[in-house]
Amino acid sequence: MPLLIGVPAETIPGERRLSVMPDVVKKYQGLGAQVVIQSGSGQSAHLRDEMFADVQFASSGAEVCSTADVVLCVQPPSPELIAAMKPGSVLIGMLQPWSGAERAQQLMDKQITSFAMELLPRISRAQSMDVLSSQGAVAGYECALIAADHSPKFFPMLTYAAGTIRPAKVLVIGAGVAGLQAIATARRIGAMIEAYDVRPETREQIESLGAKFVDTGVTAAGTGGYARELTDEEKAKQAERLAKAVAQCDALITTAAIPGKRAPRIITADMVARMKPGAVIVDMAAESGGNVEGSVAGEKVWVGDVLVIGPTHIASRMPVHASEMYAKNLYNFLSPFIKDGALALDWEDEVMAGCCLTHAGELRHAGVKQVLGL
Amino acid sequence: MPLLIGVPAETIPGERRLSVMPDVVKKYQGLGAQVVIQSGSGQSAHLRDEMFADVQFASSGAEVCSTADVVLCVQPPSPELIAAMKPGSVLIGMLQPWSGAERAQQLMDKQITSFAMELLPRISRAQSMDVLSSQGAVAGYECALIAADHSPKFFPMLTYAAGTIRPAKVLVIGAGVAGLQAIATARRIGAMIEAYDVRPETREQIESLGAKFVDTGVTAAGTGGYARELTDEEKAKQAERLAKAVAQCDALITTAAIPGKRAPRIITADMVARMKPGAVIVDMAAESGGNVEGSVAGEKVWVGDVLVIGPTHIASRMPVHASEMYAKNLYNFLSPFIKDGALALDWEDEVMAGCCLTHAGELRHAGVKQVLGL
Amino acid sequence: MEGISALYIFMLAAFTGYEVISRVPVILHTPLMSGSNFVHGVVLVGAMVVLGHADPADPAQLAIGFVAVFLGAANAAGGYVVTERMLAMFKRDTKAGGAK
Amino acid sequence: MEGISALYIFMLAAFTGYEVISRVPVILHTPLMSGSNFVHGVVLVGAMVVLGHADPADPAQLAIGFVAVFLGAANAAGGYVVTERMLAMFKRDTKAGGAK
Amino acid sequence: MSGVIQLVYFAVAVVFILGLKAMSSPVTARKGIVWAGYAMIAATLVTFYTPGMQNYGLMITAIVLGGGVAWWSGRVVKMTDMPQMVAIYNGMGGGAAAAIAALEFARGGSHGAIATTLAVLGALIGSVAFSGSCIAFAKLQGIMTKAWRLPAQNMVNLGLAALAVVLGLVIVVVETPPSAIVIAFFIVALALGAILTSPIGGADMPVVISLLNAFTGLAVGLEGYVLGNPALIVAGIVVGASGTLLTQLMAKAMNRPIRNIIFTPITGEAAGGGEAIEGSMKELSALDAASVMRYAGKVIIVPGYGMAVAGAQHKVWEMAQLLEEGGVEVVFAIHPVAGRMPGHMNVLLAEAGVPYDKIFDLEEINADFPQADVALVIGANDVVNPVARTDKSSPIYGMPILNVDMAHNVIVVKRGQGAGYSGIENALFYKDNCRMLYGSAQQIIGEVITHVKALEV
Amino acid sequence: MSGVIQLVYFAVAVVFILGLKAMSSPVTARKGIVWAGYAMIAATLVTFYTPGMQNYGLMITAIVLGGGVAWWSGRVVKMTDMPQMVAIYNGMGGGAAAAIAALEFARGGSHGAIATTLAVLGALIGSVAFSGSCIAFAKLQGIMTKAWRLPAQNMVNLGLAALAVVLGLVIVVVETPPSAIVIAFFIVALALGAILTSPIGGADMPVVISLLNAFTGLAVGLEGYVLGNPALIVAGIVVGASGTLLTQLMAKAMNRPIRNIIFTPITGEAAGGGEAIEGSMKELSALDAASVMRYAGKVIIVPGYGMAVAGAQHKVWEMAQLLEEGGVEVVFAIHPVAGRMPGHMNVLLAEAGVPYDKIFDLEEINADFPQADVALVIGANDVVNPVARTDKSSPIYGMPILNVDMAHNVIVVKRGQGAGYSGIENALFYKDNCRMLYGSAQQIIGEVITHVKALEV
Ligand SMILES: NC(=O)c1ccc[n+]([C@@H]2O[C@H](COP(=O)([O-])OP(=O)(O)OC[C@H]3O[C@@H](n4cnc5c(N)ncnc54)[C@H](OP(=O)(O)O)[C@@H]3O)[C@@H](O)[C@H]2O)c1
Ligand SMILES: NC(=O)c1ccc[n+]([C@@H]2O[C@H](COP(=O)([O-])OP(=O)(O)OC[C@H]3O[C@@H](n4cnc5c(N)ncnc54)[C@H](OP(=O)(O)O)[C@@H]3O)[C@@H](O)[C@H]2O)c1
Ligand SMILES: NC(=O)c1ccc[n+]([C@@H]2O[C@H](COP(=O)([O-])OP(=O)(O)OC[C@H]3O[C@@H](n4cnc5c(N)ncnc54)[C@H](O)[C@@H]3O)[C@@H](O)[C@H]2O)c1
Ligand SMILES: NC(=O)c1ccc[n+]([C@@H]2O[C@H](COP(=O)([O-])OP(=O)(O)OC[C@H]3O[C@@H](n4cnc5c(N)ncnc54)[C@H](O)[C@@H]3O)[C@@H](O)[C@H]2O)c1
Repeated sequence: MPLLIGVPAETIPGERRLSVMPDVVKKYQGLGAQVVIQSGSGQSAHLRDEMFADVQFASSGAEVCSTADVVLCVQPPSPELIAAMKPGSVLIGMLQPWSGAERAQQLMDKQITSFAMELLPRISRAQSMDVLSSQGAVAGYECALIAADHSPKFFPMLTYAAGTIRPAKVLVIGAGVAGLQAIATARRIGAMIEAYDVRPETREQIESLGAKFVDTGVTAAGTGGYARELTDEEKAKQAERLAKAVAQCDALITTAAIPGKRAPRIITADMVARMKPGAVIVDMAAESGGNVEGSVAGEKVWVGDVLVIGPTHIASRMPVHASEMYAKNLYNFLSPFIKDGALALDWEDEVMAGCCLTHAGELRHAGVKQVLGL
Repeated sequence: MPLLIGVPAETIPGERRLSVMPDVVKKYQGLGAQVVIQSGSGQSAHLRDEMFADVQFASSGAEVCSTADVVLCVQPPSPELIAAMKPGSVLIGMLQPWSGAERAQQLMDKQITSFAMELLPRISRAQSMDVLSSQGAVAGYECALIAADHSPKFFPMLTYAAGTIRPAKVLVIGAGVAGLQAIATARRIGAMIEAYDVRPETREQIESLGAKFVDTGVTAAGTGGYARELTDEEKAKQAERLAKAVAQCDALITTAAIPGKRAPRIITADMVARMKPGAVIVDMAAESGGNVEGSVAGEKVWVGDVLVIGPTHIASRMPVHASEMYAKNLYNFLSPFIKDGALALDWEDEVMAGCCLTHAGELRHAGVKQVLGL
Repeated sequence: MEGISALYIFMLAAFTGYEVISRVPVILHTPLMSGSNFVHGVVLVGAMVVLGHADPADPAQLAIGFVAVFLGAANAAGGYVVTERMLAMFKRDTKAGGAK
Repeated sequence: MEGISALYIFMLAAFTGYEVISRVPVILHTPLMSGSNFVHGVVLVGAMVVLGHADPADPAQLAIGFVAVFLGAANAAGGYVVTERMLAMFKRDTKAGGAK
Repeated sequence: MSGVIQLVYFAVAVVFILGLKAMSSPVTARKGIVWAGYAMIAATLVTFYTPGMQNYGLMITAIVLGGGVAWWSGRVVKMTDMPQMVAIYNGMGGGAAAAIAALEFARGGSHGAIATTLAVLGALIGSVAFSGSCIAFAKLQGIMTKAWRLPAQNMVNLGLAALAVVLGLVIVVVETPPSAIVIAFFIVALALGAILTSPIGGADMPVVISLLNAFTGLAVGLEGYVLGNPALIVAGIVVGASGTLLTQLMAKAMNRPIRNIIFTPITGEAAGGGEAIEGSMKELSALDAASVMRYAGKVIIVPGYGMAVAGAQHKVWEMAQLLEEGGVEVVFAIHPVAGRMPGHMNVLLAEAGVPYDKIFDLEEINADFPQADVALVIGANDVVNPVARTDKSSPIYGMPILNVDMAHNVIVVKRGQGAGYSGIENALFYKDNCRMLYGSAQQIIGEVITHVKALEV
Repeated sequence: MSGVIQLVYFAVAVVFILGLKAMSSPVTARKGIVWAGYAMIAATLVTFYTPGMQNYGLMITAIVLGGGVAWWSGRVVKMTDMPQMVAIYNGMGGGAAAAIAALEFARGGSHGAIATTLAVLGALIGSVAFSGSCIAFAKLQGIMTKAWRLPAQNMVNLGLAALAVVLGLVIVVVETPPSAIVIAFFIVALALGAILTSPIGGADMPVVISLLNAFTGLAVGLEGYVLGNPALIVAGIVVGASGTLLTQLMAKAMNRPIRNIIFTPITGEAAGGGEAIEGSMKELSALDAASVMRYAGKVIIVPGYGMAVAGAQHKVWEMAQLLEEGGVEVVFAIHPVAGRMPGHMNVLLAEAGVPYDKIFDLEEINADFPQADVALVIGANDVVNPVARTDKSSPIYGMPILNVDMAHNVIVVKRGQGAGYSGIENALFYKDNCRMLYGSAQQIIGEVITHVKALEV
């Protein structure tokens, strides 16, 4: 019997992505696998069931999970769905490994082999599987649009019959994948961009997009492309230099996150208070604690005359392309291990091994184990 | 006693603009006029009372209107406010002349000299007073952002680690001031633009912004830069050629309006039905009847898998700069007639005379008179 | 001078003259014209030689010779001064502006 | 030939040679070298003249003269063929590519 | 001639060539004239040592007088009067060459047919250069204000030329020609030069002077042969050749085929070509535009709808950067209603990557135009039309405009005679300080770029 | 010599000059060689009519033999063997010049000191060119595989040169020098040429051949003086001068000062400069890059992070447009992870205005590289590193790369030896078909643009 790949509908409200796309399904089928999809699950990403060819449809997520050998998801499945999964089956998705002790326990109990895509080692070969990068790109683009859309001002310079409007100043904090994309997008629209990141190599990257680097003199290069947490002293110094840039900008986009940790609090209430009336803040890190004091995940709050937006499920604002990217990432991850329609995991493979969360009843990832205390 | 210019708060919900800005107030004062502002009226445009220097504050709109010699507004004031105005005083703003028989009657009855900025003759000298142009520019920019923000796809081309996303196709119908601005903005973000207008001279203008002109073979050049209405036959031909372009696009922005008339119905329900799933329509003309069948002013409706947005008060989405532009337009219109702090209207002036709606109990504008049947 | 040598010299001088200035910006047209005007002021040398060999007893010869030298000297001196003044404008700090 | 004329001819020929090729793209370096190699094949003319005037009775002279003409002719003929073949690549339809 | 003198002459010839080469690049031009100056002094000095020379007193007097007068007049003359000075000095060179031939004829002494032929040719050309230059001088100096033209101009020219040739032949053929013939020959030659030049209008004068300059060079070269002086040959012929090329280049830069200039009279509309051009649109070439801007201190670029139509924004910005690298200050001035929508120019300049701090609006920049060396108007029309300031009846009256006409030089890039949005004539284009650079903006600015680059060493 | 022959020679000289001029532009180059060819035939034919000539049989035999062999060998040889053919034909020209001098010496007949001095000089230079060219031929042809070097190379060279001068002086001074002296002189001269050339490595050969070519020209010019033939003088000296300039240009283009090439032996690291270079990075100049691309059929541009750092996107697109105007097909290939964020290159190319239909991603374009004449890599590194295909231990192993190494020519623009993001060496740079174009992308592409423009007529 060939490998059966299952795709349940996403259950978390606001999540509009899907973990497969019609052409990716075709590719799985090309490898000899079969696919079962929960009927209607693609609707939020503008995919109708009839777009998927030669696919089995299941009426519920539980039905998908109970039959599939490999379950693909975007967000972690609900406990009920995990409960429905076959023991020994495989679960792949953004499983939020750093914040789900109960979920991890359940996965171990059910002997499920789970791969959390967030844990993917950031080596060159794995870039085509890197969901953080692909979804970060979407998020950065969206955040720039959100900022432009909510700003009471034009982003670009505009000379009109009765005068000239100077371009808006946009400050981007954190120049990872998402931050760089936000810089590029806001600059395209016409704003003048300043950007800041603790990793010194980002200076060149920021400038390569035509933006200005805010030099605060604080450095926090970590390992593997991730940033390390800053000391209090460093934070103070950073804050002081940043405060000036913040006070001058018309829109502020923060994207600084540290995987597995609470997002650093970079913008204090005091800094927000000193911003121009009508300024807009988009805090991309709102979900993981927020880079901005006072930001609320999923809400737009007025702090004085400053609008603080804490968008959630940002990539879901662009479900078609976000799903396309995500589905291809998963395919690139999974496909090397499908041989003749059967699953053949290779535990020697550094990428696969690196993002394994649970296997055979064990929590495999040392870092997560430590954080979750399991 | 010097001329008193009054600024009541806007009363229509969703309207966030103001008809003066602090520096414009200063200029009026420089001409010897005094200004009275309804307290708190600038709040929606992020203006606090204390930003206006040497200004009288009134607690209500009625108070403003009952004392001012000249009342500046954005949208037409409510009947109550008009009622509060001094007989013989002057009212300037976007008075929606084509659709307000009662309002016009009230203005005549109160012997108010009213100027509807929409009626401004489009001659070179008057460009700096042209509120349709300035607010149209804001609207065009905003509509492009709305489309980008609501599209489930990237606008720009994007090559990422697992593939390439082709740029979105955006179709802009109507290449007046707003349409051109929408083209420019969407193109900046990275979309591929096609655009269409009945006036043949727009072809060059569209191409000058790097977009492609959709050639349908129908022409409707009117007088004074405005478009004329099309015959049914022409409409059919236009529709047929357009339908193809519509079916291919990812986002559609319609900006075709004919002043004083219902907006032409350019996009039929059938054309919408043939659009791609996930396509977005922004119908800027929704308020005046809609270029798109099924668009509802002020709402986002799903027509099949197509999102049809009928934004209203579009310029109010960017209240700071929209107000700045509007306030300067009004100033450029009014200031030539303020001599030594007194009002000296010059009925010889073609611009002033041209946009006068009512004066001395009469409806002065021939076109409006005919349309309203007064 | 042997005829054929002269022919070669003529030909090569023409090539040289042509090639040497083949790429000259418009702004230098006038100065360069003036400069080459100066260069043919070397006719002075020829004039000196003929005057030097004129018959001191023949006033006509002396007069023609005198005119020749006078004109040649004027060509050389005037050509130099004018060219030098034009080119002085090309010092980078002074604004040139009026090219034409 | 008069010495001073020769001097002038040398000088002007040098100028001409220098100026005539002062802007040559790298892709033409080799063909141009080859072309000028052909041009000095005109030495054949000189060789013919000396052989023509060699003493028919002196085999040494004849031998040297023969060698001179042989070499000169080879220079001219070979230089032409090679240059022509190189430059044939510059016909616009054929891909040049290998400029090195 | 002694060997040392010969060698000095040789060195002089070399330095002249190097000097001319140097003078054809703005960077080295000044060095070039100075070198040539030293060479000239050396040549003059060694000539005193020519064996068998006499008449030193007269010679020195002539040099001091001729040189002194020319030096002094060259020093005091106004910069704007330079062209006529070049003309007159050039004429003197031609005269000198003619006089040399005259003296050789007077001295008798056979040179052989070839030499005499060349002497006669040199005399003819030198004489034409002399009288022609005098006329050119008179015209430019304002002494001769009217273009003066004979009824059957071209017949007269032809007749005179034929006569000169016949007389010249007589001089060559007859062993010792009677002085009457010689004198007649010179008179005819001088008349020819004068009559050829008189009908030519002031605007074409620079080209004509350049041509006469080449003539003088040729005459000097020919007389050099007669005198057996290779330095004269080389200097003369080099000038003759380079002068001919230069004449062509100048004519091309002014868009006036040489033929048209010299034979305009034949077409019948001769008189005052120069005067007629006044008050009309004046064209300039891309090379000219490049030179003017490259040596300017400040350039203000005014983009308009035409730049948008041409999609020339990238090229324009590239040109601006090139100029800035050369030390020129370049800024952009955006008129409030340039283009066809608010912010039209902003969008395009942003697309090209022009930094915001180089972009100024009307209020910020209008006061700067009088300080600008060049205002470069690219496809803008209505927004720089001074009529808006002056003509109440104009549809654009009252619209504020960019005061480009106050810049020292105005260069307007457009494709042809097309009007702007408002459809009216533009008074700017007829102003004295305004030149038209015709072509689609994208392509013509590309050419300007090429020339700006060529102006770098 | 009769007048007609003289005039034909004169015309030949003129055509040679025009031919060389034509050959210095790609557009007219072919015409140039054809003209020169006709001129050569004309010169040869008229020479038969030189008064007082004998030995026609021998002469025609020599011409047919020499010309035939050379013609045939030139026709059949492979394109890649062209350089050595140029060398050998050039050597023959030098040999001919030397032989002319030898025959003049043999015939006795005094020419005067100057002429004899020049004859000796020509003989020396011609002999050096002859033997030097033979060595160059042997090396390039693979006959002489090892760079061959004497222990005290420079002392030997100096000694031989001094000896040649002394022997030459004897020939000049002594009325009829003994043939032993003459023979010794030639032997020493030939030896000098051989020994000077032997230590030079294969990579420097083109420059050396060019230098020897200039030598031959000079020798021919000098012998022309001896024979009183101005056509030889002019052709020889023109080639001598242009050859010298060309040698400088070539050396510059290869970044090898001439001094280093010829005197490398002195520094002690002589042998096989060429061989050592193999497998190392090879540089090329902007002019070279421009030529290669301008005459290519298809160019694929691969931008990387370096283009972003340099902000060179506008220049790159300008260059691409220029090439397209010249008929070259230009497309852009974007690697999935080029730059530092998804879509990094897209943003920049869009900013520069590159139309979307010219941009291809890895999957679309990888199959096209073998058909591309040039792959131009601009500041990309990891994404074109073939190691990713081959070396399992590499950190980038398994990443798909753009197969630029399969293009006919690869040109890599980067500033220096900087590694990419992954910090590893790039095997591409050492490939045979790869050349490095060093410089910051913005500036160096600007230079390429200038050269591409100069390549247009
Ligand atoms: N900004 C706005 O919101 C707005 C809106 C509507 C109307 N307007 C009006 O538009 C006008 C704008 O003025 P403007 O000075 O920008 O433009 P303009 O007055 O319309 O002049 C444009 C000029 O560009 C030239 N041109 C066209 N294509 C060209 C090309 N490819 N290359 C070079 N030149 C080209 C045309 O001359 P050739 O044909 O000879 O080349 C024309 O004279 C004003 O009258 C304004 O009132 C403005
Ligand atoms: N796309 C993504 O999302 C992403 C994200 C993170 C990391 N990465 C990684 O980034 C790398 C991208 O590869 P790549 O080929 O684009 O870049 P790269 O491998 O980083 O190489 C860039 C090259 O550009 C040269 N350079 C730098 N500045 C330059 C300048 N001003 N002018 C000319 N050259 C310059 C450098 O050499 P010199 O110093 O010698 O000039 C360097 O070798 C990949 O390894 C990828 O895995 C990509
Ligand atoms: N090896 C690969 O091929 C590969 C693949 C993907 C990403 N990466 C690298 O990893 C980097 C980070 O990726 P990410 O986007 O997932 O980053 P992230 O989401 O971990 O962090 C976002 C950014 O915020 C910054 N940041 C953290 N704390 C901050 C603080 N206190 N103040 C300011 N900035 C702070 C970080 O430096 C980082 O740039 C990327 O820029 C990229 O270079 C490498
Ligand atoms: N004289 C001036 O200086 C001046 C000032 C402002 C505007 N204008 C001109 O007036 C023009 C129109 O201005 P606007 O933006 O206020 O226009 P508008 O709001 O009246 O109309 C919007 C656009 O829709 C188009 N349109 C109408 N019916 C259509 C149909 N059935 N199908 C497709 N398109 C249709 C119109 O042609 C117009 O371009 C501008 O483009 C400008 O050129 C001139």
